[in-house]
Amino acid sequence: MAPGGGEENMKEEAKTLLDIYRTMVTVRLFETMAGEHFAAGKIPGFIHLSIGQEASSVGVCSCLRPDDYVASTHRGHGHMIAKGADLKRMTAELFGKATGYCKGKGGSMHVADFSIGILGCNGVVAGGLPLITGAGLSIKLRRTDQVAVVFFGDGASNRGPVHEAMNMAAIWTLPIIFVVENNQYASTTPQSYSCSVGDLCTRAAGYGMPGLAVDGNDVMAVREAALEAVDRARRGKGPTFIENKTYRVRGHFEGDPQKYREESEVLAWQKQNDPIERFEALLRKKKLLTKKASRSILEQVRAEIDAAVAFAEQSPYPAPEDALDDLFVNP
Amino acid sequence: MAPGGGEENMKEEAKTLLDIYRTMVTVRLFETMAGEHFAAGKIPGFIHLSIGQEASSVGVCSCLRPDDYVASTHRGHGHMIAKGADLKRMTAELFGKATGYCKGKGGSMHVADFSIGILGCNGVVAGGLPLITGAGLSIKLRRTDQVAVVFFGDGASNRGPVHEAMNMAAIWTLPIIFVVENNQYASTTPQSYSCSVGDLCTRAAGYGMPGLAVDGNDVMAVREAALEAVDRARRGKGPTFIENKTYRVRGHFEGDPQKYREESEVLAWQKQNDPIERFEALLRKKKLLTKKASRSILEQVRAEIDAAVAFAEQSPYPAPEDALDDLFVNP
Amino acid sequence: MSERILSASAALAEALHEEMTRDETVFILGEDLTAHAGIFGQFKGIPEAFPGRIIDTPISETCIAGCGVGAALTGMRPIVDFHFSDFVTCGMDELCNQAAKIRYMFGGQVNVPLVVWCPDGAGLRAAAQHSQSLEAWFVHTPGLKVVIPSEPADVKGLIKSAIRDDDPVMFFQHKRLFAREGPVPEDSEFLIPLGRAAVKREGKDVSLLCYGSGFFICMEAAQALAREEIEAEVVDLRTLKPLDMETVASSIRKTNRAVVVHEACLTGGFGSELAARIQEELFDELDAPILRVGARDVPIPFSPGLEDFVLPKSDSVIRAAKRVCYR
Amino acid sequence: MSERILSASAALAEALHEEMTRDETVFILGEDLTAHAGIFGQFKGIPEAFPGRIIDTPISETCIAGCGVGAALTGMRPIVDFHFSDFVTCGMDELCNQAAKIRYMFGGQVNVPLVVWCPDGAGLRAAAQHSQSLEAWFVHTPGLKVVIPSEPADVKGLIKSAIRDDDPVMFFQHKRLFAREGPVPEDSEFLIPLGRAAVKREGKDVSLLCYGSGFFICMEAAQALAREEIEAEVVDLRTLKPLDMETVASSIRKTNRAVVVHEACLTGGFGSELAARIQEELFDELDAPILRVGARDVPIPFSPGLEDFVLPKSDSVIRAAKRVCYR
Ligand SMILES: Cc1ncc(C[n+]2csc(CCOP(=O)(O)OP(=O)(O)O)c2C)c(N)n1
Ligand SMILES: Cc1ncc(C[n+]2csc(CCOP(=O)(O)OP(=O)(O)O)c2C)c(N)n1
Ligand SMILES: [Mg+2]
Ligand SMILES: [Mg+2]
Repeated sequence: MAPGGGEENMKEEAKTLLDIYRTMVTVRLFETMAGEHFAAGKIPGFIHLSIGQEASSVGVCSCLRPDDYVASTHRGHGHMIAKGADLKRMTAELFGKATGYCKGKGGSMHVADFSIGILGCNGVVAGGLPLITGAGLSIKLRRTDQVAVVFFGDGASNRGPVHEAMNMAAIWTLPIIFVVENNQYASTTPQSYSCSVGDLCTRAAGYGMPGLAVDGNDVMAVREAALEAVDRARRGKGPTFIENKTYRVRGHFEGDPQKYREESEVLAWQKQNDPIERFEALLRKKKLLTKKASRSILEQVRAEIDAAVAFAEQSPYPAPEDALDDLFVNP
Repeated sequence: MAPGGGEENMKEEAKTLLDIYRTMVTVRLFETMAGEHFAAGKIPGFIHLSIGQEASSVGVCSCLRPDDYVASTHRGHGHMIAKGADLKRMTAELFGKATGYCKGKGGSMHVADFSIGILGCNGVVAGGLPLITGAGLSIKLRRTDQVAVVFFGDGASNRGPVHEAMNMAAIWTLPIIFVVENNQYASTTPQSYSCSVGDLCTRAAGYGMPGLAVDGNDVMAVREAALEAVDRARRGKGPTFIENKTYRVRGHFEGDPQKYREESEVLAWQKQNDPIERFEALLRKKKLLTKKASRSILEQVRAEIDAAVAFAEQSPYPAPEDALDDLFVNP
Repeated sequence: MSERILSASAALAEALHEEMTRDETVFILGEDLTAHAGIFGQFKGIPEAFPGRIIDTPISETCIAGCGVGAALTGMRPIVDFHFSDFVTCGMDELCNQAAKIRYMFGGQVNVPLVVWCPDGAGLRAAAQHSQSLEAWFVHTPGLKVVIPSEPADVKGLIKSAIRDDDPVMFFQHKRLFAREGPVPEDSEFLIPLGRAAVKREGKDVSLLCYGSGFFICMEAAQALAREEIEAEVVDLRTLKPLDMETVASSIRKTNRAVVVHEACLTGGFGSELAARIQEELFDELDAPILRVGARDVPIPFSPGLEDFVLPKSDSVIRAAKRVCYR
Repeated sequence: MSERILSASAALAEALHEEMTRDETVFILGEDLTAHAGIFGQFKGIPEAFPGRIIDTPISETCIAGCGVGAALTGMRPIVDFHFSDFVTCGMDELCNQAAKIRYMFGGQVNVPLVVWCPDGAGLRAAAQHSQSLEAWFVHTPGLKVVIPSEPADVKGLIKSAIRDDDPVMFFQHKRLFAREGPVPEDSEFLIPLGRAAVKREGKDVSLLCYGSGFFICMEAAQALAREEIEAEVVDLRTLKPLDMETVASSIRKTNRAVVVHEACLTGGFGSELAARIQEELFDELDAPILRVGARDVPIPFSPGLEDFVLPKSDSVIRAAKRVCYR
């Protein structure tokens, strides 16, 4: 994974892995917090949580630079955090506060931080795919070595824009990484029903693009695939398609009655395949993380999230008339 | 191809082949006529001719029943004729006459004959793909054994609706045949530039659908592929993807300056790979067609087309106020 | 005709039940329909009663719309559920270049008996991409009919007519009105013809012309206005295309004043069309300009205070009504 | 400022040449651009002068539009060529749910300096799917600017402003006007600000409010009207959003009568918006109803006699102008 040899390298590698662990925990606790505050009526609208999918968001984004681009989805909190978003401004946005990333105009489905390359979460399923081709083309025209990542779901994978974007990325050898987070469901619809192939990565061949299926709950496997794809993209060798096989542990949205699946199915994934527990076990085995250290990380993260919630709660709502701002640069 | 054995069968087979030949000639002469009358200013608007692609339209449609459906394209005259359209009403429509298929409202890009299952030529590239899924689903819901064919171009193959339609057809095992007429160009754009794969049929695998590349200027090869696909569809076994590799001998539209290709390329195809000449040679070899017989067919077809032109020329234009009819059944 | 109190959702489900029983070519197509009987529970009972005739699709709006059109061309009467009206953006070609034009373009050879059911409207803190009211786009598209019911009985009577209509109908139902209840006729032949508005409150001082969620705002406003001795007539247009100009005109001949109200953003909304037509056809009847009330010209923002600020309220109607009454 | 006679096409190409020279982040994206310098030859000289900055795409309208948006978000100033305005139907989500909303939805974090260039309009016998004028859809979409030039100088001055503007601009240019010639300033800083209408003919009897192809119809009508001693003022709106209501108002204050003219079909067209606004803001100034002239409410038919019948002509403007002058 990391270039071999040397104690320095080992140390750096350890630091990277612990950062990844910490970020996964942050995503988990952030989402848990969001779920609780939604249930408590503090977060308006509806929210989609990525609990159980932390290996995908964090694994991929751990390979990115701050100036790389990410186009996200309706289930985008994890992508945001993994790319380095500020928890306070995110929480404030979910709460609809003036101090939020979007001054309360966006909410959960539309958080974004353009300063760290997030081109927006997106309320339109597959909405990020057309945008990412533009980011990729822009990189090519500006001759930088940035890369552009788009996350989308198994459900999204059936929308037309995916096809157009993959073809475009391939013919122009754009530095794009297509990451489908196959979490088995699109809202109420199982992937096995909605998709004509089991492995979505088989579609990559139709674009002459490398495509691979990854155990999406194994953050190291995700990272390995992403590192290779990022390297390929940076070297101007074009796009890659990565299918992270994972599972949506929560309902589609908070409050989803979930009549479309058995609880036992969910429990099995939660118990046997939790990405954070799996990674923790690996770190334990590698002797990089003690129980105590992990408890301390947990506490630190919890404190950060508490601070974010406090910030959000103490922040003012935007003034109603602010609704008229921000539409045009030059009205 | 045809069920083997017996003189009866042989005779029928011969008749079928001669019908195919005659239809190909009809398409060629119709298109030639259209080109001439367009140049002479008798056909308004713009027209797209299918000269050189007769093996595709006729080969596929020779396998269809009158109650099967066909969704066509902007380059649809051949599909219409191959499915059995009336030359008079077609010509009249191209001329903008009241006796045309669409009473002059449609023109070349929008001829249709719903009584023979043509769901319309279509001015929107790939516009037929979404429609054909509906025809396929309708067949399934009505429990008939019809099949539905959609023709589209190599250029169209890059549009999103293709992806959505192929996935939908596959998951519902709809009786649909996707026929891409890869004529090497989409307007000015070579297929090699616009498509991320050389063989478009490789994309079929991404939908778990049989996909095959066919010499699209060999009408027998096209027919063989189509017969199998039709059989599969009628038996409820689902969709097939056929790529007819062919060549657009004329400009994209009549009057196209064609700066994007060398004339020699066109001439080579015309001389070495004309689908009618190739088929004629085969029929000659099979001793099914004499020179004299082919001349006589040519003359008969020419007479039909002359009659169609005469009909169109003698027909009245629609009254201007007729423009207000036909929008709603119940206005 | 016996009536019960039903929610708008229940009225829809009942109507669909009746029509699917009556005509076996009617079926429903869309995302996530069977598990929870539609994502708003709007098709309650249908999955059980008509298995195989309410069909879950992949997320493929372009093809869902096109699939509806193709099925309509080949002997079926599909109802396409568009999930959220906001995503009509993904099916505009199929709706506006195909469904709307097919009959005309092909010289009347074929009909397109398609209903496109779109849950629309704001107020759920669902932000810019899940809150729009886009009916004006379709009013400006020749070949489509546009229906927007408000009360549960209208939902029932109009969806039934839309299904039986041989032309493509865009049918918008406001998400925030699903739970609203009202009397609904039991009669399975209860049909409200397309193109017929309803005067739902009589009044002599000002005509409030509205539809969908705008109707409830207007009724609220009318009550408040009555307390100030302004008697507002509330005309629920119900279908925007065809438009019942006769009912509009006779109301205005009586009141000589009009306010047009809708939830869609103001500029280029249906209110413009109606105001333009009224002043054109009834210029001499007007004692005041026709005022329009609609949402502010911004995308729908997320935060409750912002969203409430941009949406039209009964207050805005009251203010407009008073202005045209010079009060 | 020295001027030459240029066609609208040449004016466009010149402006693009200047802007692409001035700002290296400007580039053009679309189908079939390089072989023939655009399918109407509208980008003459650009492929040679700026290789790699005018880019042929596959036929993928959804992604072409989205690619423009994505590039605009990441430091470029793309011009997206939509081939035929009719196919905006295939990019509506990217235009209306993304480009239009991104800045607002994200609280002003980012700009979308995108120009969407759409050749539109009828008259070429191109039938229902290649002839539409769809500007009203975008006027009704908060977050988009809408520009429609008529004369070559307007094309130059407005496309340059649109390119330099930091907001997304829908730029419609009528296909039948490409060859029309007119004086065009040579100045590479010749800019016409968005939101500024032009009074192109002065008159005291009636205001003809128009844009795009409607402008030429109105000029023709004005000449004919002059022979009958009706002096029409012709106001070329040039941008529909932002709208120069001031110029409109001062014209109407003078003439007290208005006819709004466009090629788009009448119902729900921009004429409705303008008429509604005028009667709202200038009710007491009006001596007659504002009349609207637009295409008939049908798809554009193919046959020449049919197409001519549905399109607005100077005759229709003359008739309307006389009516509002009570003549
Ligand atoms: C174009 C569009 N269609 C439908 C929806 C409604 N919707 C929101 S999320 C969702 C399911 C998405 O499934 P998937 O892509 O697998 O992502 P996941 O929710 O599993 O992360 C649907 C249908 C939408 N937002 N946009
Ligand atoms: C959605 C859409 N985009 C663009 C066009 C303009 N156009 C018409 S035909 C054509 C080329 C189509 O190429 P292909 O699909 O290969 O078919 P062919 O013309 O070669 O038969 C283009 C770009 C259109 N009609 N519709
Ligand atoms: Mg999913
Ligand atoms: Mg082609």
